[in-house]
Amino acid sequence: MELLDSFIVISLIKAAVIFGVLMTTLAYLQWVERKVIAHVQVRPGPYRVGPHGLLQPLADVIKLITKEDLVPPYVNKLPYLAAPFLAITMALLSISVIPFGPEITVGPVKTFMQMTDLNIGVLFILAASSMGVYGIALAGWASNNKYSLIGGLRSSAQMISYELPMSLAIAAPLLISNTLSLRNLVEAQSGSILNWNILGGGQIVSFIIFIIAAFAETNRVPFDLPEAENELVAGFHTEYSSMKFASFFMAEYANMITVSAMATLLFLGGWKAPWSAEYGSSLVPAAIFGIAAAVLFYHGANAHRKRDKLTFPAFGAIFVVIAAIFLLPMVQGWLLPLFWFSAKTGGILFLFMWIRATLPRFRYDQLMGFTWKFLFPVAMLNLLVTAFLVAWFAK
Amino acid sequence: MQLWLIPTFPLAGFLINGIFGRRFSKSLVNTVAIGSVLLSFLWVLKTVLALGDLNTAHLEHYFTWIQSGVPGGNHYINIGCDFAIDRLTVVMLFVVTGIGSLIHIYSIGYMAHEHGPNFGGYYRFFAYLNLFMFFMLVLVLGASYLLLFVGWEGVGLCSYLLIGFYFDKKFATTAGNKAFIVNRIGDFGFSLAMFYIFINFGSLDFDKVFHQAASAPEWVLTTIGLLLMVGACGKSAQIPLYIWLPDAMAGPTPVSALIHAATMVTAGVYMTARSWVIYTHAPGAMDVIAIVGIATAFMAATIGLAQTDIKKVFAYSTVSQLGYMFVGVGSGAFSAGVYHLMTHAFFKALLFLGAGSVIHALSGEQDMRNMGGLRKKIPITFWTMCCAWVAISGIPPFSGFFSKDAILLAAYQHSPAIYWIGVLTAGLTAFYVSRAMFMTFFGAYRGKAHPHESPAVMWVPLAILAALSLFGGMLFKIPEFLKASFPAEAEVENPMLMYISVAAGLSGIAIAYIMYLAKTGMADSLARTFSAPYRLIYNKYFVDEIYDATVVNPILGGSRIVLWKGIDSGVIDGLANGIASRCRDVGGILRLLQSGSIRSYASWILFGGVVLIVAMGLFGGLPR
Amino acid sequence: MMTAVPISWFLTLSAILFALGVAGFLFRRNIITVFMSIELMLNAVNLSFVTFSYQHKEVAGHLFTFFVMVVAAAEAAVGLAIILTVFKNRSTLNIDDVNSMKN
Amino acid sequence: MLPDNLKEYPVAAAVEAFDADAVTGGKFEFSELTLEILASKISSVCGFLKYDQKFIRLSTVTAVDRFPAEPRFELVYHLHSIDRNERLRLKARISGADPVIESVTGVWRSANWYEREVFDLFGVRFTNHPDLRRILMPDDWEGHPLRKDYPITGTRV
Amino acid sequence: MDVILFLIFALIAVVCAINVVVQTHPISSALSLVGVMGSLAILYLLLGAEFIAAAQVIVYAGAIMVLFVFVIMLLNAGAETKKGRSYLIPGAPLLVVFLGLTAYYVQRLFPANTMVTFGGFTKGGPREIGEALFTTYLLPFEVTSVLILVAIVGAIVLARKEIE
Amino acid sequence: MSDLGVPELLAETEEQQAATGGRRMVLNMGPQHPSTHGVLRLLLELDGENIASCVPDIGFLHTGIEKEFEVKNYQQAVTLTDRVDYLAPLSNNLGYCLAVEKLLQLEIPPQAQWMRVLLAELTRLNSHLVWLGTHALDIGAMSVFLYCFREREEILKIFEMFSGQRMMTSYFRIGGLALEPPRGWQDRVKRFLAIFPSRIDEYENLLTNNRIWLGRTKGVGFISLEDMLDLGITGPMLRGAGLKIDTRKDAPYSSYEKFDFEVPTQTANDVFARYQVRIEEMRQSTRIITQALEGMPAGPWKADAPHVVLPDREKMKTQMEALIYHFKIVTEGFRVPQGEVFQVIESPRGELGYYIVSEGTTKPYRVHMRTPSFGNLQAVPRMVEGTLIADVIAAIGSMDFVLGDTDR
Repeated sequence: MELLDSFIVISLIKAAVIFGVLMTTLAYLQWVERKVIAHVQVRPGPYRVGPHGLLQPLADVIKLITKEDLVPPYVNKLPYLAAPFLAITMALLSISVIPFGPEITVGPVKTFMQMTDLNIGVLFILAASSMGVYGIALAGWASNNKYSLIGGLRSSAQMISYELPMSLAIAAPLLISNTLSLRNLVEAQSGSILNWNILGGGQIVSFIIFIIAAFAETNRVPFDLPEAENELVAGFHTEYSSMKFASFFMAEYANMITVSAMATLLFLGGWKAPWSAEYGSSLVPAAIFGIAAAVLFYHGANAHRKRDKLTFPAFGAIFVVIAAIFLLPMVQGWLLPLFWFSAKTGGILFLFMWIRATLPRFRYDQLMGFTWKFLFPVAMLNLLVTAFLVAWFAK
Repeated sequence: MQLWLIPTFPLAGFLINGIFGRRFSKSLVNTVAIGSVLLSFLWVLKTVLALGDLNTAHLEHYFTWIQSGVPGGNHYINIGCDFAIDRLTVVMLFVVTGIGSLIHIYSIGYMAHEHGPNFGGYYRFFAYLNLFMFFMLVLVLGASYLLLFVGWEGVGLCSYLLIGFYFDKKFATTAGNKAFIVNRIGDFGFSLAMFYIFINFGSLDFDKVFHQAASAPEWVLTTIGLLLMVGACGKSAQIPLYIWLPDAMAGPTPVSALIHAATMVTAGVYMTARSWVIYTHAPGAMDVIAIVGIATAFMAATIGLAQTDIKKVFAYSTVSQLGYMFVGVGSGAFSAGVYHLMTHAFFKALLFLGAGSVIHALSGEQDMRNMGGLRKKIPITFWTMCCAWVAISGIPPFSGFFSKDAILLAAYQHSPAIYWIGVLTAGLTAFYVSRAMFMTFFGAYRGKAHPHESPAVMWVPLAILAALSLFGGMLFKIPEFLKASFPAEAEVENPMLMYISVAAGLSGIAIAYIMYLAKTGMADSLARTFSAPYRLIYNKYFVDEIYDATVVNPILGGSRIVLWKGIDSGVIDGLANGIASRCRDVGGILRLLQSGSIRSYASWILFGGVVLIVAMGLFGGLPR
Repeated sequence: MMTAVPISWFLTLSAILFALGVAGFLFRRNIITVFMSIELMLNAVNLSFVTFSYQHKEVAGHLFTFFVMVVAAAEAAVGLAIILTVFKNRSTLNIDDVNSMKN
Repeated sequence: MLPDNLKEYPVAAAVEAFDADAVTGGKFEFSELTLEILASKISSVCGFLKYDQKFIRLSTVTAVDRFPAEPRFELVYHLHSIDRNERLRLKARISGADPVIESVTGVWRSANWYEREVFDLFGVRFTNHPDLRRILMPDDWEGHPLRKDYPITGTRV
Repeated sequence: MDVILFLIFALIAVVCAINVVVQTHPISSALSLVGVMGSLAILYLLLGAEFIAAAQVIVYAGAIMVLFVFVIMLLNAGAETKKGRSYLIPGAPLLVVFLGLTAYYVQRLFPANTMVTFGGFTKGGPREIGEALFTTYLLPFEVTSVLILVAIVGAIVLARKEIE
Repeated sequence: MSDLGVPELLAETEEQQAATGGRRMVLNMGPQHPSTHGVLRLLLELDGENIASCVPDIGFLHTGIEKEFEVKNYQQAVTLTDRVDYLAPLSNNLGYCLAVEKLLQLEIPPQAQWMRVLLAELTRLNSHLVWLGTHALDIGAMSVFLYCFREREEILKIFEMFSGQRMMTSYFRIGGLALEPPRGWQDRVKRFLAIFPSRIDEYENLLTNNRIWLGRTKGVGFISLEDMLDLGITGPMLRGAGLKIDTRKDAPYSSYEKFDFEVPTQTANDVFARYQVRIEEMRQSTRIITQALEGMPAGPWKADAPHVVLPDREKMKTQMEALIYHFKIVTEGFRVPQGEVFQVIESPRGELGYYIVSEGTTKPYRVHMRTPSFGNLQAVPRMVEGTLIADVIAAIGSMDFVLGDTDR
């Protein structure tokens, strides 16, 4: 019973930590996206609330919470209310099996940096994401609004269609690593960057297919048809406001994080450093923060604005401390994997934002044609070739 | 040793070209097609070098193909996908892949202007050729009759496809159908033979069958041998099933060279040679083969005398030479038959390709009466064809001489009568080939088109084949090489017979020279003098017409009157209609149950389910 | 405290679900609902398969379940296409209105 | 009756030749040609001008209210010939008591909205118009704003 | 623990299944059916059928039912009308008899001593299923794939806009 | 403008509904919709995502400008023209002024004419930039929108420098310009010209070869040239259909004949062709502006017509005569001789015509504006019926209408 207790306690602690971090990340991901897109479009982006708009997410949260929670007449109440809940639940559910790092020891406890390690983790994520479509479809239908309905229809067709190439793309690295557990998947890729599935496994094609399908699954540009504001006003969430709207919003970003983490785990070696520590990969984060600190100090010394004289060196000092922490051997064991995991996931998230700032939107028929006529056959072929090669080398 | 790679290369080529060829450029199609065949050839080379002397067969098992029954049981079938390689196979492999490669290369030039119907002709042609190579290699490599049969049917299919390559032309599709249907008759015999083999020996694997064959009763082996021969006759165009081969010339010339001269048609010879254990224990079957062979050889040679279409001449020549091979295997000289198979592949492929080159040069003209004097205009073609000419005429020391001599020698041992007909046929062969050469290359040009020499991709294969025709017989002494495969053969020497056959060949050439070059009017006057025999052979002994009158029309008429009008309409339809109307009456009553509503059906089903459970509870084994 | 479930409970549950599926089939008029009742029956049967699989410690039952799923997917695709066509031609989803088999 | 000074313009002459009764006047000012057409003949003249004289485009249709003079409304058509790079103005006068004129939508489909606008703002009715509804003002609006007797300040909605 | 889990999810399944039958609007029925499937997936896990549980959610709940919901939304189907005859009179008694008989025989055939415990059967993972599928059941597997292909073609033909 | 209900035109009979399987759905796109660029309302009848029929509904921005003209004197009325097409105000100024000047038979000095050309072309750039940005935004490319507005900002700053106003400049007046061109304007324009061509390349980099952009625009919004002419479409849309028609070339005004520029055309007659035409028009406008800047003649910037044009401030204070003219013009306006004119110019959207009837008073008797947006918009149903919802967005985006210009 003691074991059980400690298991439950540890799980609860982990859940709390992950939930807290995740919610903050979701909020700040929004800020980052606005900043990234703004800079792509040569404008400053959020700037007023806090330094560089850093408190903007907080303001948004307060705004969304305190907004009037409007339920239009004529909606189908139960599904209308259930839809956002469903969407956010399914989005958050899959995060519970995603590992962020290796096994670590915190005080007397040894535990995994993961909520729970399912040996069918990949299937679990697929299952959770396949349920996510209900949230959107129901929202579209229950709103009793034509734009919403079209958005809901579009999204259900789109998500079913893109799930196929996505699953096929996922299957290829699974074949190589010969496991369905995400943790083992990462372990199978340990070593250097050459052991990652994307390079060592030759899965660059699946990676690209996965990313494309992931864009579609998360309804992001150029596949954001269900919420294409220029055609469908706001698609399935036209009639939602306040926290219900925020739920959809958070679900979208949570899904983004999930698929980015999935891509990292499946193809990019998870929390493994791109080269081994003996060649100095453990120094990289410290170096990055160190350089950032140096730049800040320099600009602080040659400040254009008065307040920069203070703020830049202050942030520089913080960075120096962070760099120093990364050099501490006692925390390196869990901090470094976390760094690499976040770096890779962040890179893919940046890709999401970059694409959003750059590409126009597909048309509905083109979108369906793209997956059925191009993506699906290619994914199929890739899987076949991979299976063949795996069988060949296994012999 | 990865034997499976040998046929897989052409298969891959076929798939790539067949699926994507429409979007490929011609050069890409070429690369895929020829590359795959060349790879196959190289792999054969590598395999042979790696396998050493091959005195015993090397067998590879890949997977179980068909399995039925209980192991050890009465009707247990276990047919594997096995490939085997022995010396006989090696010869065939080299012939198929080597000549196949050359003809592929040649086809680039020959088909260069080809669009084919619907502009898909080019890639389609090469895809078919590759598919043919695949099946031919399966045929050769297969280690059981069934696998051989797969290849056998496959090449038949490709032959059909390629004969009907210009499918927008009626005669091409008709010729394709003819080839296919006539071959069915042979395949029927082959199938029966396989059933019979299986019943008697319980297996179709060569080694198992041959192992048991020695101890089998003779009449069984004779039956098997004769049935196999029917199959071989179909494929190798022997009397009475040869009629499809001349028509098969409707396909593009490289096809004629590859399939209908060098490789596919020799499959029957190969199969017979492969089954030598059976035949050596069934002398009666061998006799029949020898007689069929010599009859075919002679008859085809006579028909060849009077043909004017250059490809037809060579087509009948092929039939005739195949007859020779049959004489060889029928006389117990299997190695001689295979020997002739190989040399024939060299010079007949060369003759066809040369003819193709001539046709190409004359922009499609095939009638020899519209040729002549091409010696100066297309010298390379001329000189290469000369090599084939001397080879087929049996002039020593060129390739045809050796193999033909070996056959005739064996025939003499077997029966002198066959020998003498064979010699006469050799003379006729020399005559008609010479005639073709003279009419084509000598004298004055009689045509309208402007001849032009073929490109290098066409004449380089010709040159290689020419070299092989000249020296192939000396270089590759097949009988010695195959000694291990056919231990039962006796060795004979008889220089006298050799001189006679050489003399026959030379005299054939001489007569042709006189008739077609020295005294040009003589041929026509002879034809007029002997108009009845001439008409007979000019019209190919009216064989097609006889078949029409005796077989085709009675079947058609009988089917129409008896089967269709009588049985089908009267008895069967009447029966069916009667039953149907009774059913309707009964159904009328039952229809009351059919409300047309799905849910009522479901209620009935549920009712039935409940009744079933109750019944099982009362009378079945369910516990109370 | 009982920690294990009698296997018959699973089978009984399966029977109940199956009966409910039949009930849906019989008592509902909307083609789509009827169709969904069929799916419910299939699910009930699947549960029995998996239970039997557990009882015999054999994986075969899982495979049957798997095949049922695949067939259900195919059936759903074709069935829904038929429903679409029916609706297009008759603009009704009432199963009793679709009775051209009658007469 | 075409004024004599306009005879030298081929278009004017052609219209005169097509239907002498249709032309009731005309002028040439600011290098712009104006022909006055009998209201009842407007459609046929327009058809002639489009198909025979290559005035393929109808640039605009509008009206001028000459209140209180009578005939009160002048319908103004601006035609454009791309081939000849030439423009032409047609005018037709109709009375204020019963402002009806035949629609030219049969000739140029583009006349549809222009005539609806004239109907909306002037109250001129067009016969044979496929869809004569108000276009700019709300459907239940009373009065026609561009008439001279409509107050400039409008009415309170 | 297992009993509690079983009871909870069996209850959910039954309630949802009843809901499937009694709801008049198809979309409510569909959602209830999803609920049944979800709880069945949990029960599968209890029975050691990991792969089937995942497939249940992915294929059944995630694909087939989405298709249903999609079609319902596409047709904008409303609540059903009370038209045509009711099958309550022949159906309901039959059903009760059916259910009673089945339950009775199940109880008789499977005495209470065969128990299910979580972890009592561990061969239901993807690896085992895959091995069985690609060896013993290869032929049925291939046949089903052909069936799927046929279904795809059929669905496309049926759903085409204009049928010439 | 109709009530927001479904007009009878769409209310089909029972049989028709049954024939389509009752699957048709009426979608009210607008008047408040992100992609209708203001207050256009499209009634779409949908079969799935296909447009079965489309009925545009306008009038939501009707302000009665034509009526207002009749109570303003001629010079005052210039300010009204700004408000018609708020994306190309100077084009409207120009059309109106040219019409009145034609009635007055006023000779405009060369500098004013060239300055008008320069500013009119800047207006064209301004308008096309807004079009490109919003059009790209409709199709989902959001960055282009902001890039375009960055350049538009420069143009607006130039306008502000000239007139003190960013949008409603009213800078062209009857008889010339409102104010003397400011000092240093050349540098400003030069700076703009230096960067602008590379910016056009930048837009093209983002769009022209983008597969998605091509997929969304190629073959979309097709309407045959015959239909276009019949439905009264003008401007870049006609040029996208291969017809080389441009009033600046066909009937040059304000000395356009002295400028060297091409009239770009495309033949594909789809959204992409219109895009290409407008992009090329931007380059050509840049060319014209460069020529105007380099060849700007010296001399007066308003006509020598004391009874029409206000005198200089300085003169007014020193010369009695000027003071009297000033007084008369300001209090009463100037009289315009009786007559009627129809002045056509090439606005960024197409043919812009001012029909002015004068009765010899100081106020116009009737002003009618033949606005391009109104003419073009009639073709919307023809263009979108049978396509997809997303194509409607692309198609109406390619028309580049302004609702102020439509409803007046």
